[in-house]
Amino acid sequence: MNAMTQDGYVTADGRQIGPVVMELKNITLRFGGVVAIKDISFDIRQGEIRAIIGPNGAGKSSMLNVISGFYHPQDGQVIFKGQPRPAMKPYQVARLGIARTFQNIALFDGMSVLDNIMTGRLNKMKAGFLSQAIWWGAAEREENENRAAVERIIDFLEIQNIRKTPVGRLPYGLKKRVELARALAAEPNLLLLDEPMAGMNVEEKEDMSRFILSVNDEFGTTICLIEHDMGVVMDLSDRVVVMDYGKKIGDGTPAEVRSNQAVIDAYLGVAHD
Amino acid sequence: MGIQNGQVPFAHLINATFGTSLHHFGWTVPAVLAVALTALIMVLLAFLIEKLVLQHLVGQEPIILFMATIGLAYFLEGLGDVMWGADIKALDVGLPQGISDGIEAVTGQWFGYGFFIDRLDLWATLIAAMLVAALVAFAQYTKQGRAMRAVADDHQAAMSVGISLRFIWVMVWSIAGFVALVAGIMWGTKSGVQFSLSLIALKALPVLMLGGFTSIPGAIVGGLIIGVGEKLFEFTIGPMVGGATENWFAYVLALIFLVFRPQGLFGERIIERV
Amino acid sequence: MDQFIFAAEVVLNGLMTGVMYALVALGFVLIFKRRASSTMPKGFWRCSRR
Amino acid sequence: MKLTLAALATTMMVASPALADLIVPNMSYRTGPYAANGIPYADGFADYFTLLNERDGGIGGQLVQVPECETAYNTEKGVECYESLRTQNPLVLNPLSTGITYQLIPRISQDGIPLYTPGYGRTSAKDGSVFEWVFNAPANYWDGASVAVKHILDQEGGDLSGKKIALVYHNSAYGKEPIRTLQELSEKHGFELVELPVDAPGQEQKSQWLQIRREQPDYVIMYAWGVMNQVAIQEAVNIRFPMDKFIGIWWSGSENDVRAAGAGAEGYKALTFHGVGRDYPLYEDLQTHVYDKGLAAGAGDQAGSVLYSRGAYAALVIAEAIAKAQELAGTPEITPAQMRDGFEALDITAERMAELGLPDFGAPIALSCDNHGGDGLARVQQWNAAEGTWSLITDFIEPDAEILDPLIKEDSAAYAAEAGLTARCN
Repeated sequence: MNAMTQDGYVTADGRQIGPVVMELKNITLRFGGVVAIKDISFDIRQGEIRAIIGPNGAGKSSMLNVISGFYHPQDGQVIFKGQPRPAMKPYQVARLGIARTFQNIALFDGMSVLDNIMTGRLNKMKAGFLSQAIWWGAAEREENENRAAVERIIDFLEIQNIRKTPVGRLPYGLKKRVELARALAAEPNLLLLDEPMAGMNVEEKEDMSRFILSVNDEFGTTICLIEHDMGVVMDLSDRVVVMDYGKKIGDGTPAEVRSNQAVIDAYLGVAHD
Repeated sequence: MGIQNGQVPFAHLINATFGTSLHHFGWTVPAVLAVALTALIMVLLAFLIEKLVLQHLVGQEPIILFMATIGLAYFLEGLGDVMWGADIKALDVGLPQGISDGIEAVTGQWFGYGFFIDRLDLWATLIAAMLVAALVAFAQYTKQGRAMRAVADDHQAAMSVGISLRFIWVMVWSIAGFVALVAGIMWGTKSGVQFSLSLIALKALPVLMLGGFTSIPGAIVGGLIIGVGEKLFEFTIGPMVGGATENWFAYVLALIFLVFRPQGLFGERIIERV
Repeated sequence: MDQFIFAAEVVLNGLMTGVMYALVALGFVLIFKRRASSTMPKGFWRCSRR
Repeated sequence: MKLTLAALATTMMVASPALADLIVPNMSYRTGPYAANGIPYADGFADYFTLLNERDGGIGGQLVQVPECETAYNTEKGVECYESLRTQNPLVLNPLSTGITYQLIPRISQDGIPLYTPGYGRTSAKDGSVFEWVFNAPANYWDGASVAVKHILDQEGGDLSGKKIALVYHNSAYGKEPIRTLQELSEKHGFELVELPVDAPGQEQKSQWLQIRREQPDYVIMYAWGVMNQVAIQEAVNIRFPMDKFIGIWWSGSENDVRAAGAGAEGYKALTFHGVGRDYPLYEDLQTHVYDKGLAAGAGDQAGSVLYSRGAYAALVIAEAIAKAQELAGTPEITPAQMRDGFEALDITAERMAELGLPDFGAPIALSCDNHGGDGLARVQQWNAAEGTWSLITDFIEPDAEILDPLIKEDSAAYAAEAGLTARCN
């Protein structure tokens, strides 16, 4: 990594990374007596691909849930675009432009792929209830615009052929892709991916990696992802946070992390597969 | 997950009683205005129920929510009693009642026996059709409808795309309340507005068992099957077994269905997700 | 023949009674329909409201 | 509001310490699906005793306490009520439900507490030689069926041969009561009886009314209760059944039952065993001593209604029985057993009714050891939809004892055999 400044840095492959978008300060999260996250701080910068890794039960998903508002930490601050973020409901966080996917896929099984992705744009639709009710004017134009945007995402993720299929019938790998599509439909500032490649075969993993990279590349979307698979993470991400037992044990470029002794001891040596 | 299981909506039917009774709250207002006012109150009530009761019970055992709803129903019934008294009120929102002369005359000519069709039933059918069409259109083509379907499908995912669960809950309760209001007006026109209206729930249960608890087409088809089935059974077999078979038949039919399709005709397959 | 005509009348009336039942059931369905997945992250509710 | 007042009144009465007071519980239902009927009855019942307490200082100088117990017209709850009321030493119970009555008959017989079930309950309890503790004067369900048929006979000039009468009934112990009587009567008079049961609660009766429309009976007799009444009357209007040929038992003859059908209910008939309206001197006293003092049990809007009158009438008969019991026992502080003796010696004449401020309100009641049901007289009232009032259109009609007496003997003998009782009163 080149020199890190207030305004950002330039990555190894030469992309310019911007200022801090999301900063997590001394986050502590407890469930009853169990400490899931212990005093963790790190930041996410504009345009970068940031990974959180760690063994099972390290608190990665909890961290993502804190960022997306599903959990509220007992201590610490979430600072978004320079402003401390008050405790928010997940839907309020989503409306700030933070979209996410889930480790075990949360799609609307009863709806078609197209409808699923359309839900990602619900917050982009402003037309009032009445004009929608009579399907008229602004509402219709809006519907068409949003539909066009969704079609672009469908093309982008190469899922044209399953547009009308009910999501419940899709294979696992495609479901993951539809979930990504729905998150993208919201045109997020920050995209949170919870183990986007879990349970995929090599080919599917490659596809997904390609999509993540091109999302970042084409839309400039900031991405924070959790991954179990070390190899994938090291190739994809610009910076990596390593967690173990709810604590942060490493933070830096993949190269830095790879050579960090604590990380090797706690994670690489033990859980690498 | 919490709220919905417990919502066996006793309160919902009381809404119906509650709603239609408003018509008689001291003031006299035109029927249309009364209905509109009642719908408004229903939204308010939905909001209050969510805010004051359900919100505090989030994540509780279903049985607790169930008890809460029963308590709520009693409370509303008591409130209704205090505000409007328990006497039976005639409800006249301008729906016609009684035999349809046209149908009687026409069928009389065709078959030599004039059919009896209640005009109220004809109107009810028309209004119900419009209501269902409106509901379907709402669910399919509006932003709120989409959000509603999304919530029904997966809460977590719904929240992640920026849908406020509370808004949807209030909306669903309001819509359910409105449907209950329409049903209440129909039944109320038939028997007068009274607390016995809540007994119709006894009839809704087999319909729901038959059609599936979560399916709108199921409710409609289930209702029709039970309606036709019980009448035909009473007409054909009834005289042989002493009659009054309707409730018995409805439940037996529903139970038979349950054996073969536990989720009901249109219900979603029951999968316990762990 | 008479029986058949009476039965037809009974069926018609049954259909319309069914509509009245369906109306009542419909309200219930709307409420029940929201019973969806319960795959909340563990401890979600406890933590999400303070 | 009403509820609070009633509850308040109850607690006030219960709180007064005089243990020797006469306890006459009011087993009422002011809540639930049948509240619309339970409230006026309970109000009338309570108001009458309040009047006696306020105007006369009770009965024989003893105040009457009327603790109220809510049964919600639910049999289990009624039995629970009984269990809790029993400890308060009640003189007599009036559960206002045939279902509860059937549950209580063995219990009160065991505990020796009189049961008064005017116009409902077990018909054969009229036979005092078997049912020592149960009284059902002035009229019972079989009397009702017989009186209805007699009225029809009058209408038809005394000949019913070839006529068709339909019985629309609540498919319960209550609704089935008149069937046997009507069958006997149909044999005697040569009319055809069509039995049409309606499943409880009776919100849906299309099958039954379609059948009535097909079969075109000359008359319809109805034994219904609660919402079944309103729906039946509405359906009768819908199929344009002539309302003056539609006769309900007294439980199908309150204002509640006809109002919902509006103008269409004009001419509907129902039986009754008491007068209706506020046109009786008694109401002047009620006005001065109860309503004006703010002591009315309910909101005061029920006075004069059919069920209010019936509640008050039940209270009146009980009060007269208490007075008689006091007279016989020679003390105002009577026991339940003495109360039974009071009932059995009850003799309310037409003059006595006039004295009580209710001239021509009810038929004379004279009971004895083996007659616990009186003469069973009832009259017919007809609804005037425009004025919203009932008017009495016949005098008191006597039931057909020739048919009824053997039926009652038969039924009570069966009960006696089953319960291992030997007849008393000999």
